[in-house]
Amino acid sequence: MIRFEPRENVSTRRAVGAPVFAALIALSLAAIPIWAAGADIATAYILMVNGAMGSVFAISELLARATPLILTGLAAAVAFRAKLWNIGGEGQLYAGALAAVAVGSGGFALPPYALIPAVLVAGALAGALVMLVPTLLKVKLGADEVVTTLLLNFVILLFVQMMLEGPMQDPMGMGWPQSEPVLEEAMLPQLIARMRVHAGLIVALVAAIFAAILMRRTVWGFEIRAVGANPSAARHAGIPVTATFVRVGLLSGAFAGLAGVGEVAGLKGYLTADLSPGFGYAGIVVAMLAGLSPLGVVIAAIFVAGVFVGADSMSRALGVSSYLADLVVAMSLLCVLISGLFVRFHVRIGGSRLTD
Amino acid sequence: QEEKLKVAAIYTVPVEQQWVSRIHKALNAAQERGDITYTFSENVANTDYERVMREYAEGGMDLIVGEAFAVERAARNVAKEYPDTAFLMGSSFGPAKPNFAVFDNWIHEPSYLTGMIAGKATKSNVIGMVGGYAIPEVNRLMNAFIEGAREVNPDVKFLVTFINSWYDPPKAKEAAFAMIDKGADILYAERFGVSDAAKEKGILAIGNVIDTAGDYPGTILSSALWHMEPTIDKVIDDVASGNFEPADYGPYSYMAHGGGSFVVDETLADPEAVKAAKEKEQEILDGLFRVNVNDEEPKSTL
Amino acid sequence: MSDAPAEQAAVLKLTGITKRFGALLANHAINLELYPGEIVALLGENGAGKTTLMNILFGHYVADEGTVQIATADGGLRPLAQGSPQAALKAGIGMVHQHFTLAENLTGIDNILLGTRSLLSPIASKRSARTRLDKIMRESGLTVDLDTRVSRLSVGEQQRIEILKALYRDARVLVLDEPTAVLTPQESENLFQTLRSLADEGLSIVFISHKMAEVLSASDRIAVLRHGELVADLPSELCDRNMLADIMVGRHLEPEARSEVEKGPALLKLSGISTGHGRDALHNVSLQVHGGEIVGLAGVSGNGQGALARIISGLELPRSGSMEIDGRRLKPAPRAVMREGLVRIPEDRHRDGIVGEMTVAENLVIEDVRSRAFQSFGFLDFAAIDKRAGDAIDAYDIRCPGGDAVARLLSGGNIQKIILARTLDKEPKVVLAAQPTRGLDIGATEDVHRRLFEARARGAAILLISEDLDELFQMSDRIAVIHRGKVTLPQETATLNRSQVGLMMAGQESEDAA
Amino acid sequence: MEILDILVNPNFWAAAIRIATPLIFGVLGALICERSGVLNLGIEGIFTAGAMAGWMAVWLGADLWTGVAVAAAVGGAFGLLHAVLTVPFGLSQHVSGIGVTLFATSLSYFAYRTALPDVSSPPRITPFQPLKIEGLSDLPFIGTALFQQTPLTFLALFLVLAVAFILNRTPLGFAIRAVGDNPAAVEAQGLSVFGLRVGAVIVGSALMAIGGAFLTMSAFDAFFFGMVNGRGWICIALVVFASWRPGKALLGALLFGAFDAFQVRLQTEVGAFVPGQIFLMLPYLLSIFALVVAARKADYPRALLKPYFKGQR
Ligand SMILES: Nc1ncnc2c1ncn2[C@@H]1O[C@H](COP(=O)(O)OP(=O)(O)OP(=O)(O)O)[C@@H](O)[C@H]1O
Ligand SMILES: Nc1ncnc2c1ncn2[C@@H]1O[C@H](COP(=O)(O)OP(=O)(O)OP(=O)(O)O)[C@@H](O)[C@H]1O
Ligand SMILES: [Mg+2]
Ligand SMILES: [Mg+2]
Repeated sequence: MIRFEPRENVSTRRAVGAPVFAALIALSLAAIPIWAAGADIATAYILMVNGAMGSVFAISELLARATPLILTGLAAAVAFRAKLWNIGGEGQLYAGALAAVAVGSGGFALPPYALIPAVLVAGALAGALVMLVPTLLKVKLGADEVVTTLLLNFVILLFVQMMLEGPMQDPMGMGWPQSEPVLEEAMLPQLIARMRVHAGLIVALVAAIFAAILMRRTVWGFEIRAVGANPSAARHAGIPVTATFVRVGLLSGAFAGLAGVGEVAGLKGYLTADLSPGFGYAGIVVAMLAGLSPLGVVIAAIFVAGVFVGADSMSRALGVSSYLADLVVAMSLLCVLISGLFVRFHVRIGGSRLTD
Repeated sequence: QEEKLKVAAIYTVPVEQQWVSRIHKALNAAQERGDITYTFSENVANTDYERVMREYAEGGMDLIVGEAFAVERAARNVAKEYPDTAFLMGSSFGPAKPNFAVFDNWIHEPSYLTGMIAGKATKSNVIGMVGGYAIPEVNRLMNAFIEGAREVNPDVKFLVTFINSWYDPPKAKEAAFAMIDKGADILYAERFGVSDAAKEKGILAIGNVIDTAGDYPGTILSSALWHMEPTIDKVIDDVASGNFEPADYGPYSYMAHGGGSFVVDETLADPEAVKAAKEKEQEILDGLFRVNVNDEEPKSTL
Repeated sequence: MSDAPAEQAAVLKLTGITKRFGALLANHAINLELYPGEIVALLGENGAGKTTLMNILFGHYVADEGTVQIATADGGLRPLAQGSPQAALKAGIGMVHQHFTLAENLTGIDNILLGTRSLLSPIASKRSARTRLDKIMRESGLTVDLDTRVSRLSVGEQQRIEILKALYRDARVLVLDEPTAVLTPQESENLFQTLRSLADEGLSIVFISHKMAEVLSASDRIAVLRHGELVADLPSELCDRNMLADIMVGRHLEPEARSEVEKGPALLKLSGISTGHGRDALHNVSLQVHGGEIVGLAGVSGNGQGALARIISGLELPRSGSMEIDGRRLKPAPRAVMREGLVRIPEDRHRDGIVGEMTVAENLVIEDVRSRAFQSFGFLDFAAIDKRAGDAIDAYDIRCPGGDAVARLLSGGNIQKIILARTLDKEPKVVLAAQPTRGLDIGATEDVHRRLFEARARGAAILLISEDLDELFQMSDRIAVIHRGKVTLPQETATLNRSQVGLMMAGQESEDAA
Repeated sequence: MEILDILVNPNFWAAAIRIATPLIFGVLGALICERSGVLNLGIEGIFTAGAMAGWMAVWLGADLWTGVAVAAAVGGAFGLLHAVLTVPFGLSQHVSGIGVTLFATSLSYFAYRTALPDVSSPPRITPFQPLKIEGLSDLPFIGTALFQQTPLTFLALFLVLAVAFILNRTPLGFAIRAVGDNPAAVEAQGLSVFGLRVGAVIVGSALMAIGGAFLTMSAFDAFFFGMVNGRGWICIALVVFASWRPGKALLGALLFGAFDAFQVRLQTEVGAFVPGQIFLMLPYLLSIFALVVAARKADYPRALLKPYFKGQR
């Protein structure tokens, strides 16, 4: 019989070591599909490392992909801290992207220097407002936000499609369901010439630091943690529970909205309905990998992005099905999540301890 | 003898998707002939498209084939940065210097001919058309089909639905069923799934881009086929001989170049109609008849 | 060890039970025997290891050392497989947990039948089971509507379902963990009568309690645990209150005596408050509490105390009526009433009192994080928070590894001390103390009482909501009774006696008393 | 007027039932999981895996019902993974579920492409055919709407009754409901929380996978990438819409199917005078509305999302 006993004190060595170990195990498990696809395993790993960080280009790609993951990861991390289960990062991301395009494609007459801030604010605001709905439904009417946020993803995606085939369709787009392009002046600048990593990364890192300080050092963070751990006691202690949920919801939505801004105004230049390959959902896993710590989110996002970009590049170089990349990412996530258990619990088999 | 040409293709959908399958097939054929080495990435998300392009370009590919439709700007930017690589991209826009050539599935001519067959074949005078998105590539084929059908049968009416997806066969099938309910007895199968509905309900369908007659015996009345081989072979030839120009390779999809063809199941079609269509086909090949290019979104007329 | 009749064979025998949680020795080499037809009370401070021992017996925990043996049909003993509630149930051990283990979305009978039939049986006819249960209910006097969903049953009824669960499975040994913590005096009395009649039928019963009076009156034998060790195992008639307290705590305790305090102005004033409906309603409640006095509010739980506490705490707006603190009407919000000098000791300290996942220090400042003392410009002042924690831990003798220990790991008594520290240290004008000693051992209880008297001496107005008549009579200057949402006029404690109050709690005389 | 025409057309209802069928499987599966206290967001991936595995088995030569069994087994395996992660390990159910979805989806795609690297058009199988029942199929309205469906649809409808019966009438059903409400109650009665939850998640996941198999073996005859297209997530919503009751779940799935069928037909009828997306949004918005209304009184499984550790409170 297997039993788990919670650990009271977790050493840093264990807290850091276990996920690293798990990541290694996951990567070695990737050998199975590589082998199944008939590729040479050693070459595959070399190519994978190269693809993730073997060149400036690779690193730029890694960071470009990590950027939205950091932001959606933060969106999940701050919300989950308050036990506000925001599964709607994907929809909020699209809302942010839609707003960014609306503002950034010249819809409003703004001076050039105001365009980038306006695009960022619009995207953050749109994401925040989208998250406000389920938050209010939860605090005012008791509707479970897991379901409402999940459902809103589809509503928003359909809305985006509707806009892209209707009022926001690019008149020059030959009927393709895509938006007008974001003006050059509204685009987030590239960080390295001719590379894709863009100023959205700075936004993401600033957001992570902001979230870290907010959570650990401020009254609002204190209140968020209290509400998350025990809303009833928090209410009794005079903490404004509803306001705290609303604050967290807005913040979480804003982070996800910024992720959308980065994707349209940093990378693509215009909006299509397939802007995000599930960054919103991946953000949830990133947040959990990070143990809901904002700075951990940065590391987890870089890890996930690295695995994907590396495996993707490797699959291309070897001519293996490119679905391998998603598979390796999924396996890594599961392994790292499981490793979290060995951090939090003693595992006993029968009467004896498996780990100490 | 110098090394084989290195060709990579980047597809935003799986290679089974009919449009892309034509490119895939032509490139595979070229590889089997020994002209090129061919690698590809399928189902590449738009977010990743640029990276994949760069990776192939960095990897020393001589020619990169793909679809720029949803990533027009990024694709053109990347191409500019790798002037030594030739790019041949599906696009609704024109070519660009120094190395960005374009192509498209210009099979409006055979579509017109299939319209002539369908117009004669319908008894209810209702034809259902299920498309992916109302984009020029789709619209012009549908419009050509409609014109062809009207030429032989002025009374024919059309039902048009776009499923707003490139790849959702069950949904296309449902849309087709809905049209059958409304009295359509011929279905224009722009997407996968439509012919399945036709087969299930025992009516006829018009094929598009690929020949699916073998999969739906007795169902596919006529098809407008697309062949990428003339385009691909031409561009490979141009690149290999150093004559590559950023040109519009679209015309290589015309019937005159063998890029488009018209097939009809004569056991199903009215001999009169077949005869008329074959005559029209000859006129097209002889340059005596030009099928209109109309990119407007077609609408239901019932 | 015990002087139970030696010729009678034990039905259950625990030998050398030791259980560690990490470094903590929760049970240490405990030997205990149980004989047919006897009622044993298990006594001990919070955290002494009582629940742990019973959980081992029932298979929730596995002991690190020691054995559990159960009588066989031929009178011998056989070892009981540990870590398996199923084995315990099969051997005839039934347990009523302190926190009930009922599925609230099922009816009583479905809860009782849970696990008694094969999960693969295609259909669940209840006819024979019902006949048997009717018989059990008749014989034991534990009547309850079996076809009502458990969520609609009162706490007392739910407990009866719990006991019926054990009896239906032909339990030979019945364990009850703090069964009276949630019961009214009347309900407790009924429970013990039932238990006695069951024991007379041959059932062996172990119950855990902190209430000295019932331990002494209801048990045949008393076992006392201290820091995980069995320190006494005596027939009840040889015990008395003081002696048990000494054994339990290991030192002598003197009950707090009430001093004379001059009565001040009315600091808490409720006029004509009505709200809610059903069990949790209030009807035209008016009440005044003066500075320097404790008004006890007696009543069976569920007669509107919850609504009253919520309204006073500012968590809920009454339908009509008003509340004043020191002559000022307030916006109904926890923060607003706190600012006016009202503090609360909530009834359910785990749910409403502390945030278990946060540290002791954080819990100590949670009501005041927004005050200048602990923050500036929205940023927390960690130095001030740590200092506050250190001071409070010393002043209130909060037993914990330190201010950064997670609050959830503290015992009930120490959790209550955190709440006392953060509320009473503010020198409040009004204290609302709801069931402040429920589930606490006598040591911790004395502590709470002493702190409340200190607040009273400083001139605070204290409203003490309690079901414990002993506590009410010991603490209160005046006592009011709440029944079905109506509150009687408080009367001087000296003019009242227990049976009078008990009857009023049950609803009698409440009309003419009002 | 056209609207009425659509609604009285039996073919419309046939379409609604056909579209609803995979959802019925999925929503029943999700309902069983949630009744035992485990949210299974792996559903989207399990749908995909079921669609792939069932189809692949038939394509490799198995008969159709074996294909369904293979799909169920594969779904059960992913269910086991989710159950192990969330029940004894107590991992966050959202995260594990999303992890399982990522894993099952990518594994299915990778396996499909690795097994069939060179296809240029999707390989097809002979799918389930409509079950024509002598007499019944010729009935006026009902005959068209109901009795031209494939056997899997009837299996789905039968399962609604079976699940409702099991949950409400049998000891097993009581145990599952109890473990979703208060696992301690189940443990105290000598039943295994672990066994019940793991079992429920496996069975529920198997049903989800059959829903996926319906797509490739009945609604269509080939496997496609992106084929599931959010149908799994819809089921999660429908469970809430149904307040965790099988009968209402059927209703919800049919409603959803009807909206979808309606949307397609309306577009054909009168052209896209309203963007089709509006109709596609409606079921989601309706579910949210139902949730808001239901939230007040629904007796949803109280232990949902809460891991249970033996001996820990
Ligand atoms: N699951 C557990 N993990 C770690 N420690 C535990 C666990 N259960 C109990 N303990 C520890 O064991 C000790 C004994 O706890 P137990 O619950 O048996 O006390 P108790 O006598 O029942 O107290 P109370 O009167 O408060 O109910 C406590 O100090 C507690 O910290
Ligand atoms: N799972 C656990 N892990 C650690 N300590 C535990 C656990 N369960 C109980 N304890 C500890 O066991 C002791 C007694 O637990 P218990 O909950 O019975 O306390 P209590 O004082 O009786 O509170 P209550 O009045 O709520 O019953 C406390 O120290 C508590 O913190
Ligand atoms: Mg206890
Ligand atoms: Mg206790």
